[in-house]
Amino acid sequence: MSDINKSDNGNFEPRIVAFFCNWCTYTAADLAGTARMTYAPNARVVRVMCSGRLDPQFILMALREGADGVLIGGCHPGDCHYQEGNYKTLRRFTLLKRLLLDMGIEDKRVRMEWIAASEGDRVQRVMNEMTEQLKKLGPLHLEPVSIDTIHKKVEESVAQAEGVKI
Amino acid sequence: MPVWRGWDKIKYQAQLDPAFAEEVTSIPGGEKLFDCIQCGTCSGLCPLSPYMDFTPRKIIAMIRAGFKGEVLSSHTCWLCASCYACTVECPKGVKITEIMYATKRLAIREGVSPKRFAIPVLAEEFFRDVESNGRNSEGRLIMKLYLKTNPFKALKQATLGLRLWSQGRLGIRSDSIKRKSELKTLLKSLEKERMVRSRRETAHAGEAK
Amino acid sequence: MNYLYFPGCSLKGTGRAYEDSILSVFKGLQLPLEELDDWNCCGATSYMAISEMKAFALSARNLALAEKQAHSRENFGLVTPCAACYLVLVKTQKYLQEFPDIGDKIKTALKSANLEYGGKVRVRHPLDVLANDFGTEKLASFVKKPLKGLKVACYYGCQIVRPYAEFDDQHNPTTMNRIMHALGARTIDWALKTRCCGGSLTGTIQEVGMRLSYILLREASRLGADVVATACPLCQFNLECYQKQMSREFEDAISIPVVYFSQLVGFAMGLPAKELGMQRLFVPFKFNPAAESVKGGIHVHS
Amino acid sequence: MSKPKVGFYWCAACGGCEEAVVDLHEEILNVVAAVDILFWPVALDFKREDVEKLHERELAVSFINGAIRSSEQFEMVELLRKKSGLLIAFGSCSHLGGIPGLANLFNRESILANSYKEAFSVENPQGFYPQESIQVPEGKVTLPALWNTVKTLDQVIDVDYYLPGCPPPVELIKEALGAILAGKLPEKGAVLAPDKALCEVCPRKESKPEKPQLREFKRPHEIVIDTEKCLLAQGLLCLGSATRSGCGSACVNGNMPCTGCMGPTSRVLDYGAKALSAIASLVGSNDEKEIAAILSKIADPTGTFYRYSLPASLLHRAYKPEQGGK
Amino acid sequence: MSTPENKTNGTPRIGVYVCHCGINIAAKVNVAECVEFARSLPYVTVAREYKFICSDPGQELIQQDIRDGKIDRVVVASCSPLMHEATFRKATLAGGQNPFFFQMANIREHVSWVTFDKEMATLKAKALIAGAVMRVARHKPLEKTRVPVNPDVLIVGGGIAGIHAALTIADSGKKVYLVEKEPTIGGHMAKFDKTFPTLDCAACILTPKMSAVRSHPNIILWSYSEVSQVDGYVGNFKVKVRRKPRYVDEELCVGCYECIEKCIFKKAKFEDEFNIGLSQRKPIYIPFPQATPLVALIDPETCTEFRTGKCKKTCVDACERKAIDFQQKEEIKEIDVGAIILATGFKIFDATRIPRYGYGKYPNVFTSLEIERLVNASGPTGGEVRLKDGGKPNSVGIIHCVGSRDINTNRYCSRLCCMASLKLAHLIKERTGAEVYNFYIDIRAAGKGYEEFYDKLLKEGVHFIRGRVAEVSDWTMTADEEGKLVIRAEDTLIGVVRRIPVDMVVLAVGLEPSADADNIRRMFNISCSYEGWFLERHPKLAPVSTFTDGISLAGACQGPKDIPDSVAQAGAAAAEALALIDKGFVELEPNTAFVQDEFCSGCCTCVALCPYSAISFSADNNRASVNGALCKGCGTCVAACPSGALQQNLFTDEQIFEEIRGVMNYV
Repeated sequence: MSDINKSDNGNFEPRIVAFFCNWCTYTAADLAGTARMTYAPNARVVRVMCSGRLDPQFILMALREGADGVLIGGCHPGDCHYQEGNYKTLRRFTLLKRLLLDMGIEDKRVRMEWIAASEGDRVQRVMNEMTEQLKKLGPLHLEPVSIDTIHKKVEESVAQAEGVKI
Repeated sequence: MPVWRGWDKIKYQAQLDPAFAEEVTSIPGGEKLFDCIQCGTCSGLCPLSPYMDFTPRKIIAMIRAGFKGEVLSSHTCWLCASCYACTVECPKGVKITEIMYATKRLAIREGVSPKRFAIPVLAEEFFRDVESNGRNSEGRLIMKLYLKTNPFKALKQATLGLRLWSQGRLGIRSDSIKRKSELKTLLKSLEKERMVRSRRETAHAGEAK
Repeated sequence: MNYLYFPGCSLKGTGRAYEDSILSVFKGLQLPLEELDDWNCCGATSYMAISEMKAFALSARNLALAEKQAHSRENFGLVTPCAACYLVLVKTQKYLQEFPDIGDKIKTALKSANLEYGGKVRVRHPLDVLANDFGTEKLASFVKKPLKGLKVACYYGCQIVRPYAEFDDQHNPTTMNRIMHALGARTIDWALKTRCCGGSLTGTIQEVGMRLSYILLREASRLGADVVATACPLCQFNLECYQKQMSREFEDAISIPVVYFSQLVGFAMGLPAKELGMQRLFVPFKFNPAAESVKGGIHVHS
Repeated sequence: MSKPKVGFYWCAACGGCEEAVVDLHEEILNVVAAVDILFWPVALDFKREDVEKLHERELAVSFINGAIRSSEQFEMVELLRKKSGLLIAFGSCSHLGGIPGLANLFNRESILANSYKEAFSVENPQGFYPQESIQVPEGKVTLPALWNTVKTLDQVIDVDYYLPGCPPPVELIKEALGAILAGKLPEKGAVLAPDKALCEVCPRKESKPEKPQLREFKRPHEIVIDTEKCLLAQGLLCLGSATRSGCGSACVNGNMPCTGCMGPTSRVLDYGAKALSAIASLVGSNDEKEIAAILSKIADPTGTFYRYSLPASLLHRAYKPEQGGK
Repeated sequence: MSTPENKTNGTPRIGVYVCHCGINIAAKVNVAECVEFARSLPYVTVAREYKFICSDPGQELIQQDIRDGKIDRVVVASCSPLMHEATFRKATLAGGQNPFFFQMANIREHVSWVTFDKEMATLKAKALIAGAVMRVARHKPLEKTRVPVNPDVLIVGGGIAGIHAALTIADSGKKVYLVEKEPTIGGHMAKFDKTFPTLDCAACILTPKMSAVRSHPNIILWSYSEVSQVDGYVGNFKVKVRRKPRYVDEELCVGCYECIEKCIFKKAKFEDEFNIGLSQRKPIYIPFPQATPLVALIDPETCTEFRTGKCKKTCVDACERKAIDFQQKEEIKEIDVGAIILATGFKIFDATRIPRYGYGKYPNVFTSLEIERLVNASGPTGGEVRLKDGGKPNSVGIIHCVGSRDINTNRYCSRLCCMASLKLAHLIKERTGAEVYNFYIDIRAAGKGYEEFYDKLLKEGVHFIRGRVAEVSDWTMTADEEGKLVIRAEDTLIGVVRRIPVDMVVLAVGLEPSADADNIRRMFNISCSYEGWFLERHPKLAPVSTFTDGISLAGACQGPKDIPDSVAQAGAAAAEALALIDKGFVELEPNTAFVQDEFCSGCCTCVALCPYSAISFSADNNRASVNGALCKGCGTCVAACPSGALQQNLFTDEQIFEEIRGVMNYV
């Protein structure tokens, strides 16, 4: 991982994984490009045909792989290219949001936005806004799961525990 | 003026202040200055534009072009009665009334508001009255105003004043609030802030030049 | 609904009759008004011209005091009859929300004076309260002396409808008309009901300010109005008190009573003239229902 | 030829897995006949030093149940890994973290504080805390360190196979033992259970609606549960559709919804996320507020969907700043 | 289809091609650095940069690498896949590899065009490239399926655009269904008198086309009808059309007016919609003399028989052909078509939304469309421009940009009002000799012959005042203003406020999306712009296509357009439909969902989620299965499948996981 992205000093550049639906939000992002609207370069877009394809596992995977935030972009309610995919995303997202809060992932780290194909400016605004918010929140350092990488950490924690004497 | 003095009227770019527009756009409400398409809706609606030396539309154009001196010494902003007719109808969302307020404040800050022109005087008197008492008393205010600008007018207005007073509509006694110190602390705390900010602004403006 | 009352400086001075009539009418309608304790100047027009931030601070102090005084009362409004005060209070609320920078600064300033504002105050104009909370139907039931035949020019002025007010249409406000209809009066349909009266210019550049007022009176009278009803102390002052001077300036002099809308409400409710500050008027308002006005007028609707 | 040697070990777990071995009943005699149980602290008095004395890979197979939560457990499983040919995670806790894994919603400090100070039943006026080492006249005494988080077995050592379940069903244990003895094991890393979800074998599958729509969620104590009908269709949060089969449908047969102890199928990385996705997708509304209202009836989504698998989940634990996260 | 077999064996060998796109990408993204980076990624065996990869030599580069056996999968980092994915898939195929062993990284629209900082742009480009590489390594060979195209075309909307498209397609021998919601075709153009800038008569050029539609053997004209349901997909749409009852049999009626003459209402007294309320009609009526079809209809709202059931029904007796049928019912027609053209037009801006212009308050304030009817020789006044009281105006003010270029109403320029205003100014001056004042912000006369028309008006003595009108009112300041409408505006060129008294005010109202545009777009599943105009696939390169294959746009439903532009676009839409039909088949994207039987537990979670009923459950084998022809590839079911048994081609869990890992792990 590059240090440009993950430093804890003031230059912290958050990394965002953005899942955009092909028909509305991805197109809107293309439109923002055609209109040369510059915005924060922190999101990497993963295209899916419909936001309905979004398995909550993808969101967790993105966080696990080092994303500081996840952005989900879909068509406005009622405008889904596949009729109702975005509603299903909404259903999952509603429940997932509660789970994420339980797990200590702040509200603003995982965001869902309805952005229509014509709303290039909204892509720009949301990207900038989210980057700003994540800069304020700071990096999301998920602890590595496997023992190989955390062996040292375990030792530290033991040492630390020894320090906690009453 | 002799015809051949026409060259005087040329405005040289060097005489303009390119930072002026930015100064105005940075105030809350001034953001949309550059959206103006010079349609004139503001001036057409403004009940006071006929009396202004430059119409509001023209002022916007002048701010954008950097006619700082002309704008700040113009009477236009002091004639604005803040009726907001321009602001609500502007097709581009320019908050003209707020820009007028901003030019008033800049003119006072730069000390270029028209001399012996009653309105800035009224504003300053009003400001002082409120600063010290928390309220203003219209009677005292008007009296002071006339004394400062046109004492003769004060005499002319005496009949009106007397009549108001006789009908219980003019208090000369100064009215004030109870917890003046609370108000003073409140306003003082903003002054510190303002001084820091204006220093920063001056420094910034220096850089720009 | 509970109401606090923010008079502002003018209602204690030139606008005394406004205060008289508002208090009497609200009392008569069993809507108790409780004056905001230790209120200060709202920071209106002139003040705004010197320091916007301080103007916001002044307003914010009033809002903070109101919130404190209304403590534990769920649903309350700060009734603000003066148009300038109304505008500044509402503007302050909007700016505190819209510009976090300003919001933070004011918050800190309030804190330094041990004050706090949580954004819960609803600033209300008495027109709004009467037409929307109380309702014109209910108001009609309080009318004892209907203003039948009276033709009123409802003059809203600028600052209660523009640019922040939400209780009425910015382009074509109707609350005062509806109130007048509830009183049994007729209203003229005129294009100038929200055009500026000249504001404080009448005091500073009188030639200009007075002309603006004159245009309004001339049009009201051309359309056959018997009386001009206002909702702002400055409008009333400008339109009424300079009529004599106008007669010296302009050929077609006009003499027409200019009252506060609340005075007409009180009048129709049968409240004593003195309690409505009628004696404070320069151009006396007289109305005899028997002598129905038949003056011409094109755009009249009932 | 001597019989293969077998070890059993117990980490952070309730003991139910040990019971499961005993649940083999008379079959255990066959097991004993086929293997030598060399190490089984819960039943036989063996010491750590006995294990240390073994050659590398001397144990043919070790069954380890329980999650890993302390330095001692870690040392023991590391040791057993060295001494074992095959190492099998036995039961939900070692497989996915299990119920003890829910402790990952908190950190060590808050757990200790709760157990020794704050809990209603604690009487500890002097504020004694467990110490990891203490000087007594006889010398320095040490205790294992409690880790900040619960780990699954494969997060700390290499695991060859998994026997899922809370506890693993006897049938699966028998099959696994059979396969080991016969040397007919699948690819390394496999879960020794069928790879289809429980709905496949659900006795109530006939009554599952073809287009399920969930309008209301209920908890088992709130309704009289129909013994025949699909539990999900009754509004109960049955996770059978997301959970590996092989358990013999014990819960469903007992008129209780599946809670997911067998964990996900092989194609799912994060059990909770996938189960949540399936359940939430079926909410029968498109209105934002109504969706939230319906889903609000799921009292504790994290505890429900990650009941057995929080440490194995992609997020692995809660990251609340006050709990030492981030 | 000649898709080659999967020619990969073992580890993928990926070629990465980073495009400069001239300077479009190269100016912001350090291409060389990206190539270097790509080389370091797993499976990458070739990494190259090129000026324009979409060019022939660029594509050849890829094909040659495949042919040389250096690579078996392709990543192109260039523009949006919506732009060139098809191009590069073809190139991959031409090189001899399965076209779906291809993935695109969008480093132009999503990176170089939107990023300020070069270093950050390069970093983001690298991340996207890594994502594409990791993903393509997991791609599987796929095949597109071919479906035949139904050769019939549906055109919705019978204005000039719909008419022109219908005739073009019908002339080529294809069958066209033309559906119009009004009782007659002709749209707005039928209401105009003259057209700018040539001033030729609208009726003279439109009516022949209307009759051509009526008599064309290949056109089925359903007026007074609306589309009520659309299903299916490109080449195979199933459409339901609701035919509203006219209460007059269309086959029998000959448009003789006898019934109308004999209606019990001797005088016309109901608002005439066609004349925008400027005249009256009877309950049984024909909208206007050239109406097509020329068939009477009854308005049940005003007809005595419908209101009371006690009418003498004089109309029935009057009709020799017995065409009147009070029992007529609404009819639903079901049709199959291969392509659809939407030409649903616009509506004019509601001028009452700007109260200060006095529309609806002062009787002599008109909209430009009302004036179109007044100057029309067959209009309510026979072409005479009259005030409401019948008088002739001596002065007329035309206000431009009403409901356009204004954040309080519509931000966009309505594009044709300038020219329409000039035309009306000319006609009013010609008919009345009045002084005509145009109040404008800018005169937009960008069209063939338009500027010349403006010149002509200037010479004719029409006044032009540059200033947006502040208000139209009846309060007066001087004697000559008495009884007039006073227009107040700043003359911005002179810098003073002017008050100009006039007898008549014309509001050049802007265009807005038609009232039912939102329903239509939902029904046809197309997008619309912020303002509600139907969204084209690409503003420059696909201006008549939509994001839904098989549906094209014509005329002002896509944005304000004048007649020549509408007709041109209608022609383009017709060509697009014809191209599709002539090809005869469509290839469907293979991104459908599929069930892995060996893992499906028959839980049925997926079945409820499919909006197209493409998933069915069979109790026999306790499995769900996906019908590939019905599946449109949204993947909603896949995301919900609790046991991971469902997957989506091109979007498998594994592919997406890898893409996430790719974009996160390498930079």
